[in-house]
Amino acid sequence: MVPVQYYLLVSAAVFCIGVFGILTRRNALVFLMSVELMLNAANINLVAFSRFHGNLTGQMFSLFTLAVAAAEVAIGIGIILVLYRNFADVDVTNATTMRW
Amino acid sequence: MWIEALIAVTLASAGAVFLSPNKVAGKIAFVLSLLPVGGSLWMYSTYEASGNALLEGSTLAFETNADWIVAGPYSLNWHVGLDGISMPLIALTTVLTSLALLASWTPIDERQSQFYGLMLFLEASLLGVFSALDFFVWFVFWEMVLVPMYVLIGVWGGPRRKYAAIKMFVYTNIASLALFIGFTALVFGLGDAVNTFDMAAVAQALRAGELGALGPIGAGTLKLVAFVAMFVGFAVKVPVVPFHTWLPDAHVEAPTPVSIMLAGVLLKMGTYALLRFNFTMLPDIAQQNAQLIALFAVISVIYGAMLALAQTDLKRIVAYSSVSSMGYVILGLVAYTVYGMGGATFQMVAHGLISGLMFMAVGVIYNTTHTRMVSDMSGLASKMPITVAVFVAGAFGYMGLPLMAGFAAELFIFLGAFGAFEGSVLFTAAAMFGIVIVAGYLLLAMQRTLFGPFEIETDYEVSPAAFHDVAPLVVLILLVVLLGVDPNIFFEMIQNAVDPLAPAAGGGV
Amino acid sequence: MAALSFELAPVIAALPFVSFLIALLAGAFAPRLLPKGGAIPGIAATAGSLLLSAWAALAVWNSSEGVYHESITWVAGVGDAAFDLHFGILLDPLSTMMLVIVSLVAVLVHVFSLGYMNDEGETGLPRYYAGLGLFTASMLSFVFASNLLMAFMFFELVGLCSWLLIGFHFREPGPPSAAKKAFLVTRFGDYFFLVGVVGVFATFGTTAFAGSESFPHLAEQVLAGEASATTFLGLDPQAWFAVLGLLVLGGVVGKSAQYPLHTWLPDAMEGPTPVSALIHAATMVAAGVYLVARMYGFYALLPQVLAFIAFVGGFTALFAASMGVVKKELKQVLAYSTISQYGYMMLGLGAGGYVAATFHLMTHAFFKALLFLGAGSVIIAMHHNENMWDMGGLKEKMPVTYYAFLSGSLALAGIVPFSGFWSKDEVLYEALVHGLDSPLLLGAYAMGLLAVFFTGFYTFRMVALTFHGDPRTDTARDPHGVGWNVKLPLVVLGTLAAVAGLVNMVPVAELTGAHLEFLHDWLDAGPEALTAHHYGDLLPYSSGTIGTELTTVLLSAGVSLGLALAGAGLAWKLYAVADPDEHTDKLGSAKTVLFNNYYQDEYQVWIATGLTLPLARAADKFDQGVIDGVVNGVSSVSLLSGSRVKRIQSGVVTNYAFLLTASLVVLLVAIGLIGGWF
Amino acid sequence: MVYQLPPWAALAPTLLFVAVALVLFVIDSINPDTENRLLLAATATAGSLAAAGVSVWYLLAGTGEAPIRLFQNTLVVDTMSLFFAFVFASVTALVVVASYDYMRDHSYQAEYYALVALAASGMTLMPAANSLAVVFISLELSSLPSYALVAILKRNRGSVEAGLKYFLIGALSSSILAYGISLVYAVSGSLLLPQVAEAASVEGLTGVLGIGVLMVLGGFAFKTASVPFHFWAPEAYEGAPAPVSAFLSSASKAAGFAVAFRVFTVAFPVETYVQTAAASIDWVLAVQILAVVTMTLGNFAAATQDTVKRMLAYSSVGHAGYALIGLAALTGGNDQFVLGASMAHLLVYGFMNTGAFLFIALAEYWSVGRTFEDYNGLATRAPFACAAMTVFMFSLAGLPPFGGFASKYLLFAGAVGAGFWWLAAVGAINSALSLYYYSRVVKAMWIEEPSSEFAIESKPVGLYAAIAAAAVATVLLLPGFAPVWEYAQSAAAALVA
Repeated sequence: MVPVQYYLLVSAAVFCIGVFGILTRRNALVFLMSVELMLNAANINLVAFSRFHGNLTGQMFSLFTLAVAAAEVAIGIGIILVLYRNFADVDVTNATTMRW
Repeated sequence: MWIEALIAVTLASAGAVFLSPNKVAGKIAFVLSLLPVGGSLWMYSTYEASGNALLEGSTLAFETNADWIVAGPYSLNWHVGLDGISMPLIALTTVLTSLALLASWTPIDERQSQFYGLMLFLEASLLGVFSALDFFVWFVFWEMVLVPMYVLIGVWGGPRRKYAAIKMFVYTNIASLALFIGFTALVFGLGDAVNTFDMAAVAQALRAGELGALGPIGAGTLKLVAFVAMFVGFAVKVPVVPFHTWLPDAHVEAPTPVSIMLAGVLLKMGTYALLRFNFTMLPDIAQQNAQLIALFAVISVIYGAMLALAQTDLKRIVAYSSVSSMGYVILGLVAYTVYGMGGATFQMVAHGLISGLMFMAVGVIYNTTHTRMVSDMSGLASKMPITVAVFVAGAFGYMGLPLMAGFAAELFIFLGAFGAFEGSVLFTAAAMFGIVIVAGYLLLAMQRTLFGPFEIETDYEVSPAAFHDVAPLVVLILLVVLLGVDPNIFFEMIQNAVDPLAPAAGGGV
Repeated sequence: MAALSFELAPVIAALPFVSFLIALLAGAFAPRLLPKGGAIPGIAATAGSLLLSAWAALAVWNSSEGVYHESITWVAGVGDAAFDLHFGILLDPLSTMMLVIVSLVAVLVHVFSLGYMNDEGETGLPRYYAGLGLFTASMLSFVFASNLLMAFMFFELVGLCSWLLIGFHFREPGPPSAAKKAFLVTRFGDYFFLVGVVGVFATFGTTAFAGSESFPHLAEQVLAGEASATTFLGLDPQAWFAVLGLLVLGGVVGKSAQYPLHTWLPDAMEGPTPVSALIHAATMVAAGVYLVARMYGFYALLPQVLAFIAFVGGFTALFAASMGVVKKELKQVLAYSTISQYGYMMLGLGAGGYVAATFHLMTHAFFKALLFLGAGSVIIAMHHNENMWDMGGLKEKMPVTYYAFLSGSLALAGIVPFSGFWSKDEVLYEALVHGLDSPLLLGAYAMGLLAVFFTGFYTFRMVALTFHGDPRTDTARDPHGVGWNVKLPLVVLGTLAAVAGLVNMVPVAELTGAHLEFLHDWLDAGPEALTAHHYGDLLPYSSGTIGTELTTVLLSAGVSLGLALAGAGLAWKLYAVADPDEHTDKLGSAKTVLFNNYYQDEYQVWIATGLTLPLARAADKFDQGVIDGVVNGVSSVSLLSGSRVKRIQSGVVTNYAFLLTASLVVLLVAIGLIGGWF
Repeated sequence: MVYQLPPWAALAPTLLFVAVALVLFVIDSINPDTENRLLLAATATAGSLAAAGVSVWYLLAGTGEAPIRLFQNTLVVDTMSLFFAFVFASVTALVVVASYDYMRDHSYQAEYYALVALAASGMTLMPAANSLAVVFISLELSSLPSYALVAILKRNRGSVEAGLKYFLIGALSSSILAYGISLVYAVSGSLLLPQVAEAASVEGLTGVLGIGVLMVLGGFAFKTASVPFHFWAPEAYEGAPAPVSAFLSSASKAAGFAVAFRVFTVAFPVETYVQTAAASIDWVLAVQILAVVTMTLGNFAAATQDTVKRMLAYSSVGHAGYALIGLAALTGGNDQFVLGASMAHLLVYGFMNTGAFLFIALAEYWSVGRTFEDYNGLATRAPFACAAMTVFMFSLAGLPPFGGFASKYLLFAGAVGAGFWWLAAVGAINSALSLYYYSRVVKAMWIEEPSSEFAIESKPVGLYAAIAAAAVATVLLLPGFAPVWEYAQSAAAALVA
């Protein structure tokens, strides 16, 4: 059996990759993907520790997380669409009309 | 219920004036303002109270104590009432407001209904400040004063009115926050001994030495820090040097009636609060640091007077002299003697009337000449004799001429302060030198502007002032003389109210 | 009836006050209804005061205790240690004498004003008579005040009235300035006085002049070890009382124009001449000396203070007299002579000559009022030209004025048998006999003696230049006539100036053994604690004599008379010629110094405008720059940092993500480290 | 009472909002091209008012005094949740009424109101959440419609940009929250808040738990627009339609605080987590840092803004800092006072801040312009609306006689009472600074001369009504502060006592 700490490390790694993606990529879609990675890092934890603690709460919650993530992507895509319509690009650093 | 009625009537009048047409707003406001005048005089005539409102064994006049906000561990009460300290100030407020309204007829020529409405609103707030006995209620009124003041200066003021208004607004607000933190720290430091913000309960518990630690701060430090916080908070309002710089700006830019209210009543809020809070609640700290506080007082007196001497704008002269005069009040308070503290309270009233008078007179001159610069005019006495006569009388009142209210007040303060604490003789003597400087700058200004051959730098026709401009001046000078000849009109009740404070000090005169 | 006359005592002061009110109110609302611009009510009131004062004096004389003392509580003190403040009336020989003098001079000045003001067509007469009324009322109240506080209060009101009247011609530049100076300089003195009053309260708990609870009495007991009093500044009672005495003396020096606070007085000549008469003879300037006499029981306990008083007095007498010798304006000469004469009174008081000083106060009131009114008469005649070098030969044109003026001049110069001789001689005598054991006092005496010569000189220089010789201008050749209302006061005062000295002819008394010291008796008639006799017991001086007492008296009188005659004679020789020269060049460099009044004005003006004003401006700069600068600086810094801090919001969303993540990591690490997670 | 409502009826405010959303969808489906704005707005208004009314009724009837636990204790209805339900419902009602005029030219009316209702339903769930799962889901339920609402002006670059930034930061924050929850779960083995509290005693995993707690804090910080998760706020509030800004900056923020209050007091109580844990997880210190930085940055940045709306956006950040005092001054002892004060402040803030943003909406409706200068002399044209705005500004600045005075000062008093006088002092300094920029608005409206000529062609009834209601509430909340304080205190007592 794989020790539970390993799952923690994996999820942390996935989470960090997601963060790294968010910080370095300017494409809105990649941004979305990175967020998905981070959410899934959470899911890894939830599922693993659900098993570890011997209750199903974590697994159940991970299902909710997946659903919420899907909804988030739906909204996200919608916003990216209007972003493209207004700024003719999906580069998130383009939209800087408001600052300071 | 009389205090509530007084405030409610004033507020209702404010509302009515807000809605009245501009043309008649001034007259309506003046007539309506006679209601609180009558009310306060009636209250004075039926006044029956003894002792200090915050200490044991007092009976208050017109007291109401009702729950306002009661939930959780602390309760806030609607607690109002008058003792010998607040009664004179209530009377001062109503009378001075009425006269200030009368003095507004000439200079205020736009948006009158708003102006007069705000003035009455200001009056209501001031009445609240002087009658509230629960800290939170008091603080509501205390801060409420700022709102109309800001607008009054900002809208109807002089060329730099926006700067002056915002400076006054922010500066005094910071001060309020400081005192708020200081006071609440004390209340919470009292722990379970007091579960209310009632000033009397807090004062009695503090004097009984029930203050405990608050978090990591021990009782001793807490006392000192709270004292300093509150002192600074009130010192800005008074104002005590070096927290005074908002005042001249505010005065110079404010329209005459607002200056009258500012100097006449608003500054007294600071000294009144000092008396009620710092000096009543933490007498031990005040007495341990008497020399330091007295030093502030002396610096205010002398430095303020020196600044007044350097000014060339009549209004600025009077403004700085207010700083000087309020220094005496601090000196009187720190004396912890009946004469000292009573004199300080009396000085609040006296200075309220006299400085109101001076600002009013300067205003009348300004209305006619459209300048306030000393160098721009001379010999006004030949053109507007009555105004000048009252100006002269007021100026001598300011210099502390006997048989006028200012002399009585200053004399009481000096009598009370002399020998009241270690080193007080020198402090008192130093502060008294203010009476020479004040004579210097007022006489100098009068000589240059009022006397000599008539000359003026502006193109306006200089003519005697209208009746409604002169009448309030005459009323004020009569009041000043009346109080000077018979200070007992107020002094007796003041003494009665400050007497319980004085023995805490022991010795003194 | 005695009781009634005492009961009416407040009316003495109330009458002129009523005339003030009448003049003020009628002048403001119905000037036409005011007879003679307020002169008639004023005359009536002051005449009434005079009668009542005389009646009160008689009553005091006849009363068994020789005193009337009543007071009301002005403000009652609350608390254990507190004291009451009183208004009260103290009628004793000293105060009633002074009441009579003041009200008499006031009546005469009012009458004279009819000629000087009304007839000359002055405007603002109601204001003038209102001022006179208030002036008289304040002075009378001051005189009969029963305690130091009340005295101070009316002392101040006297100052106010002097300001009002000196600055009467407010449309011209000079008078308002002079008025300001007068008030300011005396205020400076009054500052010390007020500190003294407060100090007396703090020390004794009372400021009453008379009675067993009076402060002189308490002080006496304390010094005798029979009682204790609070003292301050760590001083023993003797020293602390001396401090108090000196503090009160500050007010005296200011009001009585003693060195160095004398500078206001010559300037005060800007006021109308009758006002000058009132100020110099009976009211303001007299107030200072009177105050010392009033509380002499206190000063008598304090040898150092007495010596100081004597020295200041002697010095002032000489100092002022020396300046008088070169003045060109008639009133200026009189002004310096006033300063000088009050110096004598101070010398007398300081030297233990209570009666002598009071005597001189009285005679001086008469002859100085006379001289001023005479000068006023001359000024009317000269169409308000005051320069003596423009006069000359007026003797023939205005004989009444001349003889009256001459009477006053002889008195001033101290020529026997005019009043001034007797009183001044007594002052000098007291200084001499007490000074024989005290070098300091002897020095003061020497200065006073020397001043006699100058006095004689400037007095007769003045008389000669004004009335003798040839008229030097057209105005002098054809002077304006004066009416009865000018002459009547001159006649009355001229008589008094000549004969008033007869009430206390000490040398004659010594010489003949006849009892001629009426004033001395009078001042000994009151209650024990207020008598000259009692003061004499208290005084620290011992008397010395040169030879016998008689020879001392004669020597003293002879020397001073001789000096006076010498001075007068020299002046007469130099100036009583048809076409006199100035002769001032003979003084050499001293001339400039004298013309500039020893630069006293200069340095005092420098203190005011060269030191205080720049200091005030520097304070203002400091206030605007530093204190207000800090206030404004705080706001600027806040706003600046606000505009800086908002730059963090760059508008680029990935930056936000970075900052967010980074901050979270920092927070995690910080809290983790503090919490010890790792 | 004869008839006892079933326990689920305790969720009535939430259910009402859900129902409103569904009804609006139904109306929209029946007639997709309806021009009947009134019907839509009225439906939404009625629903919100009903929700507010029900909350008040429950509060008065004492429904929440004994907490009603639903769905195996994952939802709990107590005074606190009802208190906040009232806040959200009343803000929603104001926003909806105002939107009737503001959104008059918009083509997706029904969707707009439905989104508002859905977001509101999510918010009303948030304070009731008693499980970290419900916390996450209700938070997302309120966030997701909000993203859409901010970007609803599809052709407006500002709106879209605002939506994008809001969404991106929101997505990042929600994943941080989710990860934090997963870490907390990893240690505690439960998502129910009371059980999470026991995780503090687990040895050896303090680091994991601590990181989880702080990440959860981060998730809430996003919702409350606290530094450093505030970056979306200035842009989102500025770019969004003003009523939406009002909605977000008042209700959404309050929701974030509500959930934070419950989670941090119930799941991570100070006594066990901060004071007696094996290794301390000092989230109170973290909140204190956040509070100080938030109020300072918010106020300082607001002080130098040029546009009124952005100034309000930053001021909203600053107010988040004040409200954080409620958490930052927790000591594990007598916390009811300060926590209740924070809640009361959020309620008052709901009215005054909504009112202020609605005034911006009115100005945008009139096309007045965005900067302070554009507001010059506005009072001469629209004195009533400007008077209301003055009330909001002074109330936000904490001046009497307005509700903001009482709540703000009691909040400071609470901080002092907890021994954190320096927190109150920092608040005081910021408060004074805020007076400066709030009064700039007042100055522009009342003191300055009008700089440009513009005519006000109409006075929109809906906006005026909403503003008037908010202003009246703001004024009355000072004399009538007693019930607010009372319920806020008992709400706080439900958590900490």
